[in-house]
Amino acid sequence: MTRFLLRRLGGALFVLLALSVVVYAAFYVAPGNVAQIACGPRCSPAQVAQVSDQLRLGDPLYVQYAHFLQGIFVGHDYSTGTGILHCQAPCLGRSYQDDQQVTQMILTKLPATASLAIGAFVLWILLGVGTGLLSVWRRGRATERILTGLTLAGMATPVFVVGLLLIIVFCSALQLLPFPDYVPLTENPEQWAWNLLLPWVSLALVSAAPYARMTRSSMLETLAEDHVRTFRAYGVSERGLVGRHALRGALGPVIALGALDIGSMFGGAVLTESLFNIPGVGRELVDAVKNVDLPVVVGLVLVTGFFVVLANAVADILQAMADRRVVLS
Amino acid sequence: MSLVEVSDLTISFDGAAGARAVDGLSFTLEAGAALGVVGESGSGKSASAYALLGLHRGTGATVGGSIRVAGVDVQAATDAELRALRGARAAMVFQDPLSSLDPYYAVGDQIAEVYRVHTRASRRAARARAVEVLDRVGIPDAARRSRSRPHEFSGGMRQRALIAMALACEPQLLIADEPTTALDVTVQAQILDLLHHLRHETGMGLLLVTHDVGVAAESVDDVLVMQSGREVESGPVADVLGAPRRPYTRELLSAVPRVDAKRATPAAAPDVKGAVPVPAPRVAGGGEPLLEAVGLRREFGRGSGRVIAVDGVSLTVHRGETLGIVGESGSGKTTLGRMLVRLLDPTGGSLRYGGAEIGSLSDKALRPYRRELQMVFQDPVASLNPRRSIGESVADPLRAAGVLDDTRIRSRVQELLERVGLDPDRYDRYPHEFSGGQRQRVGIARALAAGPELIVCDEPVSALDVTTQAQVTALLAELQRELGLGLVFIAHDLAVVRQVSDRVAVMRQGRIVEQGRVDEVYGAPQDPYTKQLLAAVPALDPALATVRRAARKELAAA
Amino acid sequence: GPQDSKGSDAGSGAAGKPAKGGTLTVLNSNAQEDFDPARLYTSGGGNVPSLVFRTLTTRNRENGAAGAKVVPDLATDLGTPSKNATVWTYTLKDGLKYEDGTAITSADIKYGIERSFAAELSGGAPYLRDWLIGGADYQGPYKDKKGLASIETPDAKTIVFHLNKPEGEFPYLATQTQTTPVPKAKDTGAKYENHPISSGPYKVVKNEGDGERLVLERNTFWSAATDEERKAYPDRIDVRSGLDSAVINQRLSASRGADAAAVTTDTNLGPAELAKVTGDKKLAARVGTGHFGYTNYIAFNPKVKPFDNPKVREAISYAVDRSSVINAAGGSSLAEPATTFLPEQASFGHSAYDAFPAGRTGNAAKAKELLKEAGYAKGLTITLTHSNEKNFATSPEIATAIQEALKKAGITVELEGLEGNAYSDKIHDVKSEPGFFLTGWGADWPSGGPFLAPIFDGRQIVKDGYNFNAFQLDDPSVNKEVDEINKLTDLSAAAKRWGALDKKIGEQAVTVPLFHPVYKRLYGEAVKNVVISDWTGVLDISQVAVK
Amino acid sequence: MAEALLVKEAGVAAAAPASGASSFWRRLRARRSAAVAAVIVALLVLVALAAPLLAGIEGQDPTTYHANLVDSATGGVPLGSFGGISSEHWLGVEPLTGRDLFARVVYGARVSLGVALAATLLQVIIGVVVGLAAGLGNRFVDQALSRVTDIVVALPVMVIALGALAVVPAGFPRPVLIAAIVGLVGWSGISKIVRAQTLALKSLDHVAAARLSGWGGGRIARRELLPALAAPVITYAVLLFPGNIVVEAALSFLGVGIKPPTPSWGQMLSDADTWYQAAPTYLLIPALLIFITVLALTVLGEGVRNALDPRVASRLRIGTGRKKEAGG
Ligand SMILES: Nc1ncnc2c1ncn2[C@@H]1O[C@H](COP(=O)(O)OP(=O)(O)OP(=O)(O)O)[C@@H](O)[C@H]1O
Ligand SMILES: Nc1ncnc2c1ncn2[C@@H]1O[C@H](COP(=O)(O)OP(=O)(O)OP(=O)(O)O)[C@@H](O)[C@H]1O
Ligand SMILES: [Mg+2]
Ligand SMILES: [Mg+2]
Repeated sequence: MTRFLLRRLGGALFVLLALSVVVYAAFYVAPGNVAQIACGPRCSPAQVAQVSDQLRLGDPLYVQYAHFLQGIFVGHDYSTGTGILHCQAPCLGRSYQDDQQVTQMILTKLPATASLAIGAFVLWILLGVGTGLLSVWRRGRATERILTGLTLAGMATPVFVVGLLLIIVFCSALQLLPFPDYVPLTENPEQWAWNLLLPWVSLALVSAAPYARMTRSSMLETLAEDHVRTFRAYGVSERGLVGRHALRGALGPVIALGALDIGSMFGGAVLTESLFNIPGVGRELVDAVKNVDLPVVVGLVLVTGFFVVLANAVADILQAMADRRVVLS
Repeated sequence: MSLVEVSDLTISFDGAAGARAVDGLSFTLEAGAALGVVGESGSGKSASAYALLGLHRGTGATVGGSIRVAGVDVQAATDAELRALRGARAAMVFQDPLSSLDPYYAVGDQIAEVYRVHTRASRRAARARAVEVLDRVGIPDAARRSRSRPHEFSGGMRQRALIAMALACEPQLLIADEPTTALDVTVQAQILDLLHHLRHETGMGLLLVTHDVGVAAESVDDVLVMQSGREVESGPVADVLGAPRRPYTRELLSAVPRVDAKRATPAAAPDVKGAVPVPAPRVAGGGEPLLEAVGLRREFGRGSGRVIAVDGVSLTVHRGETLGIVGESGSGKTTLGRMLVRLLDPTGGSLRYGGAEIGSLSDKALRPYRRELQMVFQDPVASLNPRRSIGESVADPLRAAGVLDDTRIRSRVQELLERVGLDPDRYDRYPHEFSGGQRQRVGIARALAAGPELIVCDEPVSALDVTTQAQVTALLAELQRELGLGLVFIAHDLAVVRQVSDRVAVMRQGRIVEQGRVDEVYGAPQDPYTKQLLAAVPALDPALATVRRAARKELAAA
Repeated sequence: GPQDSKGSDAGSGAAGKPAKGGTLTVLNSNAQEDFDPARLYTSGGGNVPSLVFRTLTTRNRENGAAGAKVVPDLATDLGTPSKNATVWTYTLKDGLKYEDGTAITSADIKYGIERSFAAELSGGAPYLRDWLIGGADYQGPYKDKKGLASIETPDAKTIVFHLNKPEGEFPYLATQTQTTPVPKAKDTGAKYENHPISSGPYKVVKNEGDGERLVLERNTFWSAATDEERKAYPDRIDVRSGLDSAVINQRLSASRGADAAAVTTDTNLGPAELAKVTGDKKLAARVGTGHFGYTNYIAFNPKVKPFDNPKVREAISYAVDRSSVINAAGGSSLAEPATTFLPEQASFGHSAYDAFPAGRTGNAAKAKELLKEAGYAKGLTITLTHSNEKNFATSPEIATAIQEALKKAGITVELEGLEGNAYSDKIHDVKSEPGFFLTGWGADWPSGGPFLAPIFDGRQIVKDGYNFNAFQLDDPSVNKEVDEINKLTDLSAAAKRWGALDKKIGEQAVTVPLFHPVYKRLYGEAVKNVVISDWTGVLDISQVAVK
Repeated sequence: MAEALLVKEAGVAAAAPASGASSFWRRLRARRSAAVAAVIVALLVLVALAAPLLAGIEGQDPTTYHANLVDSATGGVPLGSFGGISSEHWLGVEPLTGRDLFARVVYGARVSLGVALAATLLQVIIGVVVGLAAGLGNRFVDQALSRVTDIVVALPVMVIALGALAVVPAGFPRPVLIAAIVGLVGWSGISKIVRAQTLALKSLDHVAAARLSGWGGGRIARRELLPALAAPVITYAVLLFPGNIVVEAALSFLGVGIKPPTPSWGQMLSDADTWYQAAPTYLLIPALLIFITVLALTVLGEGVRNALDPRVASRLRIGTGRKKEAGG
């Protein structure tokens, strides 16, 4: 276990470094005159040059990258004009566009994204697995067909359509819920949940289908296995067979897929975040990409990468715990 | 009223029109009595047993006739009535102990779950009951082991756990479907003794389904012989086995290998194509050495989870010779076999083949040797790709060799199929369309297609009924004689090994405890473990079985 | 036309006299990421900053055309020009205070302007740099402690600007937030925007998420007596941004709870939403309509063939189908056809003309004729560059509308759609500038000068930076006329001449004006005193009351 | 939906012997629902191929503006009921522009189906290759590939798309570019599934037998592993497909999408998002088409997956344990 964790940690460092290199490379080929964007469209060439100097954009790529690495391990000093500001290690740099430290920025954006991701994840797993379970339990009946159709419909509808419809129905027409507006958990847990309800539901509706289908197919496989026959022969009811024995077997693939999804969810669900006004990582990332704001992009991608690795490692541990035959490697 | 009354039972799987798997079967079983159902593979034994609990319901199988079990009309009962019967009044022990338990839950929890279905006991009480029955079937340290999951149990323990589950609700009827097929003789003997003991202690009725006549002889009062879904003969076990009236029964009995019989003839089964005469007696170790293993070793896992599966094994296989390997489940037989053909990398020791050291060659470097070292796998189901026709599978080594063109390959494969006793026209059929014995022959044909020098046969007959077993062993012997192959024959059945081997090695916990010429080892075993193994072999004679059982009891008590 | 801006719905809102008190909620898409007066671009820095920052002069907060006038703010008047309008002198009003009660001095205004030259605080309009003597080389007070000599503060109330050329429109420039006083002692450089010191009626009490959530409360040291423009009815302004535009419009139309007292300062009704709103009388009454001086047009680059040929440019001008362009831009309620480069408002000096009358749906016959003359009788294939941003201005719908119209005239248009940055970099660099592309221009203040000069003045061609004179027109007569008009301090006289200049340039077919956008915005039920000037075209939140 | 049918029919199908390919088709045809789905998919493909013909029959084309068919004053709502459905415009017209929706839909099928198909194929190919290599390779290869998968999961599509935009020459065909981008960033799910399955499969004896035959790794992967991987891969690929249709639309937002005026379903859908109230048919039509495509593919996928497995034909359906057969 310790060995496994250590190796995963090493793997994570590799992933993060590789990610930052890829983003640096993509950044340098992508269009967008950074200094001009930072300075404003009507800045004079002289001013643009000054801004470029200040952002050290003139240095060769590898120098900039080394500078970035140095920031992570040692920190950086920045001029704010009136004084010098120290950005402490691990310093992911400072936004090109305004004077925010990336580390700080990420820390403020992360809770919102985490709230959205985790809540939606729980809900869509419940919805997906529940639907899969129900369709297996009622297999061959109308219920199964209806459920299959519904999950596919969810999958075929873009999240912004689902989200907007939910807002119109629940906030405008029925007035059952407030218009979503992010409230931090630490501020007011009840409001937090209340405001996140619709985004959670929207994401769950569009993301549940793969889980439903996977749950269903692995449950059907499990139901064909011999041990299910054992319990049937001992008078265990159909509900018990499906809910206890078949379901447990379906967890493996659900965990694997779930790890993939929750990890990338930490990269932010852009459309959902902007539709429901959740000040999260995704929206920030889109803005940063649009503004060619490299430090912010790298910072956010690294955070995502970290969570992807983390989620996968947790999934591996969970799978090994759920199925002792699986050995961590 | 009897405990079980079955009359005119018919079962067909392909709709009412299809061929009947079971056809007009009738029998009764009284409380406290034991009925053995024997017959070749596919004769409808399991299908009949399932029908007693209504397990065909919802599968599309058609079940006809009347079935009464413990007062319940199984055919007419509602789903709820059936659930009340299952487990509580009539319990079933399934054939394969590994796949019959849920891998995800602790054994104790699974037993407790079944108990709670029928008794509404509290969780706690149910757990206590689970520990109690596990203890009863002889699981040591039952309270602790009840928290283990099935894969942490050995095969014998799993089988006992299944029996414990059956006992949890104190059923009036126990249906045991091939409860010992996968087990080595010592564990088999333990289980049969346990069933015998329980029957006498609780007055439970026992329906024992098996293809092993020896097992039936040991454990039941009456026996029913089946063939192709019909009854061939039935009656008290001593009568049927002692003086069989029907030719089929006689044939069945004659095919049973005897551990006390010297290796004289390869049990020439009458229906083997081109049945062979007695092979010329050979001097063991007379041929030139083909494969030589010295201090072969294999470990799995690391740290605390480390298992030493094979621990310093040295052996030699000569050209034209059969080396038998016996040993209990988990003793490292398969691991050793796989290392001999280099499907596994040895962790230590050396392996010489025809003068070359092949123990540490890379996959690429091994390729020239691949076709000369072949293996027939233990599980005929898993060893054939279900998605490819059997002809294609057999053709693989020929194609890999790349010498023959497509038509020549096809005709060569058909030749091989014929050689192993299969209809060559079934080239394009898929594995699931073959019976277990036939699949095993396909595996042999594939091994032969490669033109090997040595074949490792890993339990090639343990899943087969005696008649098929005899066919397969005869076939191997014949091929060996003709082609001068070296054979390694792995089995847990001592009688079969004796029948086919020139020399035998007895394995235990990764080591070879005894090795020598067959007659010497069987006639005068040196190692106590070998002695124990030989004592556990079931006898065909019920009277002898009783004596032996008593002897084993004494041995255990001592 | 201009008369529309005096439309019946402007100046409406909920019934009853406006009163002090309550909280005004502002629902916006974009966060107030820049909240430093040095970095803001538009006059007063836009709606919200104008509540916090007072400037030397400001816009007249009235409906329609009257709102396009410039009026004094911190200064007592619009400034006293020297004879040739190269020196401008301002005197501050009495009793001006910051939010901490300290007095506002002319030195603070000078310091505020100087800061805007620092590279750390870039983003403002280029005029101070271009006009002030020494402005081009000045690097801001952090690097250059001596300060900018061309700004003098002989005493705490007086500030004098020395310009390198006559600029009659200096009072307009003085509306920009660079003339907001910044106390040097409180300057924290790049961090100043987190809490800029207020000189206006409200001060910042909360600024979270880089301007995403702002709360403004009354600045008790602000005196209404010194400020005729800002009404400051609500006690509190709550700005929530980062919202999806569809959600903003949903919230405003539902007008539930706090949203009843809500407005938006940056989100228009889209065409789909407009369709719904028009069908509902109650909602329609809560729509404010405004006209901001803006023109969407097709730009030509004569360095690329065949756009060097005036006949080709004229043919295209004739072929354009303005009605389908307007439909693509959201329909006749959201866009008005443009045949002049200057917006149709008197303050810009607009004089109506249509140099290449194409009718409503284009004149394909005339276009073909011209093409024949140009030697393209068999038709012609050209590439139209546009952006992919969904903005109903330079977006694909407009481009395809033009593509369709030109097809009728035998011109095959291939589209080159670019992502925002790529588009912007490409069209603004003289080295990469395409021959034929969609773009637009808006007024920095409602006058012809900043509308025409950057686009058509040959001396404003930028070779190694962002260039806006797409045609790279360097016509001495045009340049001379620009200089002449700039000398005028009589703004209405200047306006007339800007209009004439526009017509003169328009006849050369250097652009094809397409349309002027119209702003339609919803506001909440409780919102009173809605004022929409032609300067900004949007509801002025300094006038709004919610009680 | 129709899988219930599939499962049901599995037990009924005849088990006559036949050679590989022909028995596959026989098994596929034996399932009515799969056959219906196949017909629908074929129809969709046909519609895409015959787009000019179909639009021609209607007498419209996908790019012509009809300013007279929309109400300019109210934001460009189509005139007439149901989004302007009429004998000339079978599905009505697009708001704002008045372009014919039927023509746009049939032309849109080309892009959407083509790009999504190509992207899905690419995802499947990369995913399977990486997954197989990780599953079959030694610990080092496995670790390296698993980490690469992590990197791909964490890569923002936007950054990659923008990078691609800069590197790829302007003349490069857009559908290929889109399919490439989507394919290159979206294979991680498949590779994970394939790796897990490969690890399980490679311990099976028939793979060992193939090694003894003297085959190399590539051949073993192709013959012994790939067929068994088909089931999970097909299931997952069908799930990826609709996502890819929508991603194509999202990429056009970055300028990497299909160039207008060429329509695509995904773009129609994302353009239509605000029109749900003013012109509901505009939103419904592409949404419905995507849904039908997904449904048909799902059912067909299930059919293919079962037909690929010769055992299903004769394997009995999993019991329900119930006395009464489920109706319908
Ligand atoms: N689910 C099924 N579908 C189709 N045929 C079946 C099924 N189960 C059993 N059969 C067929 O019914 C016959 C009887 O099978 P059964 O399992 O009862 O045999 P058995 O006597 O128990 O054999 P074994 O010793 O191999 O267990 C066989 O021919 C078998 O092929
Ligand atoms: N891949 C593996 N990983 C870990 N342990 C293994 C592995 N394969 C075998 N073992 C262990 O090695 C030991 C020997 O196993 P092996 O399969 O060789 O036994 P066997 O003698 O063939 O038993 P059986 O009669 O049940 O087939 C067992 O304890 C088993 O658990
Ligand atoms: Mg059986
Ligand atoms: Mg073994």
